[in-house]
Amino acid sequence: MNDLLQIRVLQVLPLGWDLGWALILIPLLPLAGFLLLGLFGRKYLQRSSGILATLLLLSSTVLSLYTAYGYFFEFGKVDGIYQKIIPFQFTWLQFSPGVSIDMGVILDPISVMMLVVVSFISLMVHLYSLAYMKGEERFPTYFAFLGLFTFSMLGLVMSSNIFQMYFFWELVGVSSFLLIGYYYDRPSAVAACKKAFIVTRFADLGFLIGILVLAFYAGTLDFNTLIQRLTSTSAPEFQAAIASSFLGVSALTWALVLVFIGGAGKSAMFPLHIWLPDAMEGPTPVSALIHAATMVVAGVFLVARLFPVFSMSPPALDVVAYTGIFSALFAALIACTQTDIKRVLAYSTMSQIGFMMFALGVSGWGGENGLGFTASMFHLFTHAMFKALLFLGAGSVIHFIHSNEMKDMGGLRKYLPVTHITFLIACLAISGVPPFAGFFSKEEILLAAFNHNPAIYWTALITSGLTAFYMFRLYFSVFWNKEATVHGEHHGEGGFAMMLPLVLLAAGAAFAGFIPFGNFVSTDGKPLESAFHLQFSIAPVLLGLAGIFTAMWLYKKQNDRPASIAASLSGFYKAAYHKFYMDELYLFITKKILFNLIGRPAAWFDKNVVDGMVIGAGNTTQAISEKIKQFQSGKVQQYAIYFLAGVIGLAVLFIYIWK
Amino acid sequence: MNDFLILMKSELVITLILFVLLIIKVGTEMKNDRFLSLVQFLLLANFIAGFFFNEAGSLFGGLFTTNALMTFQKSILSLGVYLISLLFADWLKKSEHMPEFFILMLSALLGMFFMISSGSLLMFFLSLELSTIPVAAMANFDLEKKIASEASMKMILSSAFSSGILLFGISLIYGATGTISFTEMPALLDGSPLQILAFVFLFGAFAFKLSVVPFHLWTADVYEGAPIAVSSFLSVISKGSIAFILLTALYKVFGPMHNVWYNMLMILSIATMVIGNLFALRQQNMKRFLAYSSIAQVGFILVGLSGNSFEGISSVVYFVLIYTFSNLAAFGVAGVISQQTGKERIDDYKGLYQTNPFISWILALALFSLAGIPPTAGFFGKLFLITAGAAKGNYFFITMAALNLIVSLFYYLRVIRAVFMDKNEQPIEKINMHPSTKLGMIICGAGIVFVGLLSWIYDYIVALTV
Amino acid sequence: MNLISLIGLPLLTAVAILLMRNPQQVKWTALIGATLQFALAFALLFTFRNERAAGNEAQMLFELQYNWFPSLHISFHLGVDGISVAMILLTAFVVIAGVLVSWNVTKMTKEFYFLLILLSFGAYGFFISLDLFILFFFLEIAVIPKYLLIGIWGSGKKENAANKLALMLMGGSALVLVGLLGVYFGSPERTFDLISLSQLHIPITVQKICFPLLFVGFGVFTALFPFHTWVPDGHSSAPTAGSMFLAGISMKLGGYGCLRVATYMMPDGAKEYANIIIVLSTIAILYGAFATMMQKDLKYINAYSSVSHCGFVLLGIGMLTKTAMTGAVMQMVSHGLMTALFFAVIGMIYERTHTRQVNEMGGLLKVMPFITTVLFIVGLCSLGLPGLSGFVAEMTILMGSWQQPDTFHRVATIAACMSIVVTAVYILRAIGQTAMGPIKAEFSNLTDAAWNEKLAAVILIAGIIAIGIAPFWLNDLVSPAADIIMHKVAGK
Amino acid sequence: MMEPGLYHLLFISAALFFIGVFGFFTRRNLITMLMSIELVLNSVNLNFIAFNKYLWPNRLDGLFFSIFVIAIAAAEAAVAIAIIINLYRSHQSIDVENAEEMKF
Repeated sequence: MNDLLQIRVLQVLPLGWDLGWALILIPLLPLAGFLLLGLFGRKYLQRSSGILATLLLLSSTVLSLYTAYGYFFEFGKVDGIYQKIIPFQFTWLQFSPGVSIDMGVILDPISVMMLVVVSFISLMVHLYSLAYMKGEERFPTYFAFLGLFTFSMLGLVMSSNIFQMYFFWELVGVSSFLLIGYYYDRPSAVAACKKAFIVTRFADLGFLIGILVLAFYAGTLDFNTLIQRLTSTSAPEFQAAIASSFLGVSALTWALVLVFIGGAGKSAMFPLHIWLPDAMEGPTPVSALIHAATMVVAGVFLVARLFPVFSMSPPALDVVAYTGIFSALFAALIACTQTDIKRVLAYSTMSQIGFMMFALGVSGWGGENGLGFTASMFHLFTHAMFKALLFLGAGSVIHFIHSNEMKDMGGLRKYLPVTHITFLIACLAISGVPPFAGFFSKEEILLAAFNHNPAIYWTALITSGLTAFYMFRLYFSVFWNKEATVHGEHHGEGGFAMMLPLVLLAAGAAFAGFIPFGNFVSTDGKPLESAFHLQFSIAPVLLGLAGIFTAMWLYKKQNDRPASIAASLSGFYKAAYHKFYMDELYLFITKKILFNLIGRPAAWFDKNVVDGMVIGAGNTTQAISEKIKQFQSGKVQQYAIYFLAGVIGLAVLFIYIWK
Repeated sequence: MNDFLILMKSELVITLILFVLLIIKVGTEMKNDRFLSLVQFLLLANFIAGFFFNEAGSLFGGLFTTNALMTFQKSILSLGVYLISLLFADWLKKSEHMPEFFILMLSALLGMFFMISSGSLLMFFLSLELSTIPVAAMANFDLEKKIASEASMKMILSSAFSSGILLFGISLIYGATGTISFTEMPALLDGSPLQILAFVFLFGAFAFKLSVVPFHLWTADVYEGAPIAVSSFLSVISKGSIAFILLTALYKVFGPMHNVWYNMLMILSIATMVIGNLFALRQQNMKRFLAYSSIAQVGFILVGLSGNSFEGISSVVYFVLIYTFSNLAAFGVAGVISQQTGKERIDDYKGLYQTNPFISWILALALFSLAGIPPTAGFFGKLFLITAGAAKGNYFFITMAALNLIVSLFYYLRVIRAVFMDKNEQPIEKINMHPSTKLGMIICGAGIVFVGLLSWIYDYIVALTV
Repeated sequence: MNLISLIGLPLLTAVAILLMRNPQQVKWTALIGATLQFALAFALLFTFRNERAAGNEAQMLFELQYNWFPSLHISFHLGVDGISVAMILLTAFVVIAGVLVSWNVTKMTKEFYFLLILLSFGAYGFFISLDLFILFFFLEIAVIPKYLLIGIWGSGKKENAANKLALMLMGGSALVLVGLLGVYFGSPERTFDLISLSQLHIPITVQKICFPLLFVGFGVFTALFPFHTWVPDGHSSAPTAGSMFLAGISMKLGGYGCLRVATYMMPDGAKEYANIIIVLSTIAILYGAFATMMQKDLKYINAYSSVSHCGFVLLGIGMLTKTAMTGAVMQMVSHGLMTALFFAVIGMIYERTHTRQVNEMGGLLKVMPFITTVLFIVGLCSLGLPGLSGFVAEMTILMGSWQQPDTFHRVATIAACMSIVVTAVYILRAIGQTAMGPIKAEFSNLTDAAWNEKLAAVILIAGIIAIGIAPFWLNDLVSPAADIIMHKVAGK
Repeated sequence: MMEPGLYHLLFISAALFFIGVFGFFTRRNLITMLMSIELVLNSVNLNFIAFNKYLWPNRLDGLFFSIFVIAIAAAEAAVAIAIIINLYRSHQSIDVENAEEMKF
């Protein structure tokens, strides 16, 4: 039925870079893996499934690197500006003239950058999982789900149409749901995956309504057109979106805030972050891939994608900024108190994403103002590296010790040398110690904040100090602290398959910072010279080091200082330890309000009132028929009386009353 | 002389059969089942003969008139009688007075024929009595049963009373108009109070025969007490004949007063449907149940009658045809069962399907048809009646009718449920029927299925009416 | 393509079934019949598409008209447009799946399959008839088989459920009847023909009376609040195939009627009452969803969620925009497939665990991976996962609803959106408690799906995914027809 | 002595009618009820005759009608008596109140 599906080629790529098929293959290869393993994995591919999936992903990684090279260095730049290129598109679902879901591919700096990140990290995780998940009964299923996730994530970053993005957005959510619930027979895992899905779903509600509003005003769902129409102050669409307001806030702001809610849900911004820590129930590599490197930054990516429109509405940007910075601090505080190593990492992820968010929030449009944008994307890039690395490292620790609890760990540096080194590198990177990757990106963010909003800047500064502290708290208490208590035989670091990703990522974490990121990614596509002001960098670095040394002082050797400190600020500590009681709050809302105050009454009403009416009607009829049976008395004379009464009644009625 | 033979053909045939039966009865010692098959043959012949040599015309100075429609109505009735002779074969074979039964039934039928084609109130009155009195005797056919005699007593007394009322009405009309002939009367009707009074009295008698609420009370008792064959005769044949003559009376004779009788019909039909349904809801005895259901059916007939258009006529005739098949099938099943097992309560029917699938399907068809469920003919019958009645755009009336459809469905489903769904330790055992009974049921079933789907039957009736 | 074949085939199958000797023959006859229906439906789809591609712009294709009761202006008038084709496809899918899943019905097999096929006969007839009388005829034909299916082969309080269902549906059709007669006598020209009626202008006074009658009448079939109460009981006590037909086909009769008869014939009435419809359907959507959260019985869960989903259908109709209307039809198809599949799965689970209480199950994923995977898929479809049909339909409806710019419609739309979250909640609860978690000892040696169950599931999933990943074909099929209706509503 | 007019006769017949009806309603003995019916019928006859004589003297419809009424009344009475006799056989009484078995 080719008359249905017309693929429109919008921009023909220059000769030699006709990437059409490559571009389609990048997401489709993982999908193929998913279908293959999902359908036949359990029966035929029990052993080989992992290799197969990894090879598929390897090829799509190669393709995306190829694409990235082509875009950044060959054809992407037209007279000094990186273009938004849409090689092709086809109408997937036509709603009304102009408004349609088009499935297409968009190439611009951020999407290409994300392509690289996603495929690369995913490849690493695949490799790692080969060893980590060995011997699992549902080994093929696991890789199938990974494939599904990678497909959706790649599709998400390449989306050329906001509804297409929503499409993959949901798919990402589901694959995350499936992977968190991978150990489906653990009640905790089941609860976690349900929680993750429902919370993000709730946020997506905002995204959806936001899309509806945007589509209504812009009259299109296509990103480019939408951005054009809503950014040129002269365009009638823009006028309409500004003019019409609800509760004194312009429709445009409403739409953007709603969309941002969606992003906040995925990116675990306060107060929608509660699913992220629980999501650690999933296999550790999954946490590395989904809940550290890629999916959780989808929210950041969404805001970045719509950034031109955001920049037209300062209120919306403020919302982004303040949510971001608050989440960053909030998470950092909690992270200092957690004892489950994965949860610490989870909260640090939340905190780092907070950095990216408020970086976007403080950014402006074009030139130097756009620093925040660049910084945010840069941090996204570096963070992907070192956070994935941290998780994988944590993975091999857990793999080794069979526990998530810090108190079971300590002094592992002898047993896990590679892990130890790479983990250290990652910690340095995230703490923003030069010359590691995190340093550069964080500096830019802080700089942008400094230029824009001092309050945010100072908070960010403190937070980065905290970051250093809790990361090294983790590092020391895992690798130093008390002597390791390793019982029985142990299988070192899980061999090559597990170490190679660590090393590669460590390299990334170490050197990614030297990439002149501004040259590639900026608000307006023009190269942005990210200058270094040494004196500016002093404060954060010092703070970071301070954090590190405090951690060392507290946790390098086993001692009772931490306990005493915790005791000294008991109330606050307790609150932070209990994640400021957010879960309890949610529990209250759902259980008490949603179920007891709405669901139960609804069910009761249906059972007793609505149904009751129907039953009642039946019973009334029966009752009446019981009542009037005297009418038929069996006495022939009464029959005759009724007869005559009827006749006379009719006669009277029609002679006198009803003429 | 010649046209006398042609025009009164149907009546003459019946008379002939009557005499044959009398002679056989008196002169010979014929075995019951030979006699039965003879009668069945004669009735079939009579039914077939009804379709030939039909001419329109009138005799005896308009006392007797006939036309194509009337002959068709008559053949519906003779079809019904034929079916009765088939369906109740078992019961008839057992009773030693079978010839009398047929003689009485046929004389009643003769009366109905005359009534249908009566051209004056005198003729109408005479034939009405002729069609009533023998039935009263028939009702008492099981001489030894107490309730039978009670039933026939109730019937004869109340019908005597009703004919008293009727005659009083006739006399008033005669006084008001000075004529008793249907042809002269319409011109003289002006809806004066006296005429309305007279009409109401007259209509009371019709309503009594048709068992319209509140003139219906004898019905249930008589149906219950009388032998099922007689009940079915009452419920189908005599009701049908009255419906037919009512068409003539209302549309032709009292046409000028139609705004009076339209409202009257509306009130009465709503009352009839409601009361009939409400009483049917809580009946346990199958015969009584069918009695009330047939009362409710009459309510629908009145809906059609109220249309006062050729659709009214054709839909009523059509419905009576369908009703003959459906109701006779239901009565036939009830008859067979009570004949063979003596069980008449609905609860006894539980699990019937397990032992007697054929009977159960016939019963189901009949009840669905009575309830007006497609694709059975009853659906079309009911729908056309309502369509005819809706012509006046009286939404209240139509909605009432439609809602009563649901209530009626409720109790018909009660029987279906008992037959098909309910468990029963000792269900009615396997019944082996007289072949002619089976034939009768098959005819009824075929009628129920095809009379509706084959639209030419309705078109034929329409062609007769206009 | 002769549309008679579409109703002739089921009829022949039914008769053939009656002639069969033993259950085995009966089953195979039914299966063959259903397969032929399936093939026929696709043949119809392709011929229809070719006709359109060939530029045949007639509103109805393959029309035929025979005289039937001409004196009452009734004619046996058949014809299909995109909407009908979509519904016919849906019916074919559900029928074949229903026949397959009820493969091991042992009690009165012959009657069972006879009634199933009779039901499909009624459904096909309803979807292709262009004459109000025969439309009504087929509508009522489809009721009694359901009554018997539930009453005889059902479970639980089946008699009461069957009674309630039959009476409420009959009540609905009684209202429809009154409405039809009102139109018949109220329209300038006495005819039951839908097309000619839609060209005539029915007086506004008549529309004001008849539209609510017709809409509510049909609405009862498609669980219009507050006339939905037959849905939970009926579905939950019906046999598996019965529930599939009930929710998959018969609830769609109502939606189709609301669209084709009520709205198309009486656009002014539709405009008059649109807001009431929207309010009721929005209530149904949310209230159904919330009521579902409280259910423990899988069948009740799906029944109430059907109330919620069918609310979307009515919402799409009430919004009176082309997009929303297209979405409504899509939702009918999608929900039909989805809910049929859901009931099929529930049936499979019930056959093995002998319970439908979610809190009595757990960890079934371990022992019956296929069935639980299907459960996952259908659940995700129900909560509107992209790539499955539910997403497409609901998004289309919401996009269409948002085109109505005033606050009232906005509020309704947002409320409808919210149901998506609630749906996620109850679906995940159900799946989590049945499929996931530690497995109970007594379930640890249950078997996975048999061939017939697998086949049925695969067929339905194929339908769901076909819509989910390539909605454009359905859209191209439906939206022109919806456009015609909307033109009528817009009065152009 | 004056000759009675139409209204006298009508009055008498009406009286007869209601007496008959009253008897039919109140009497318990079936035979008596039958007799009350006869009263009703006779009132009708009186009506016919009177109308015929005073209003439409030139046609004999009324006269004939009353004759037929008498005949029919006889027939009806015959059958009724037979039925009553049979009832007496089964119930050992002809009191209407003893024959109220079927009701509701």
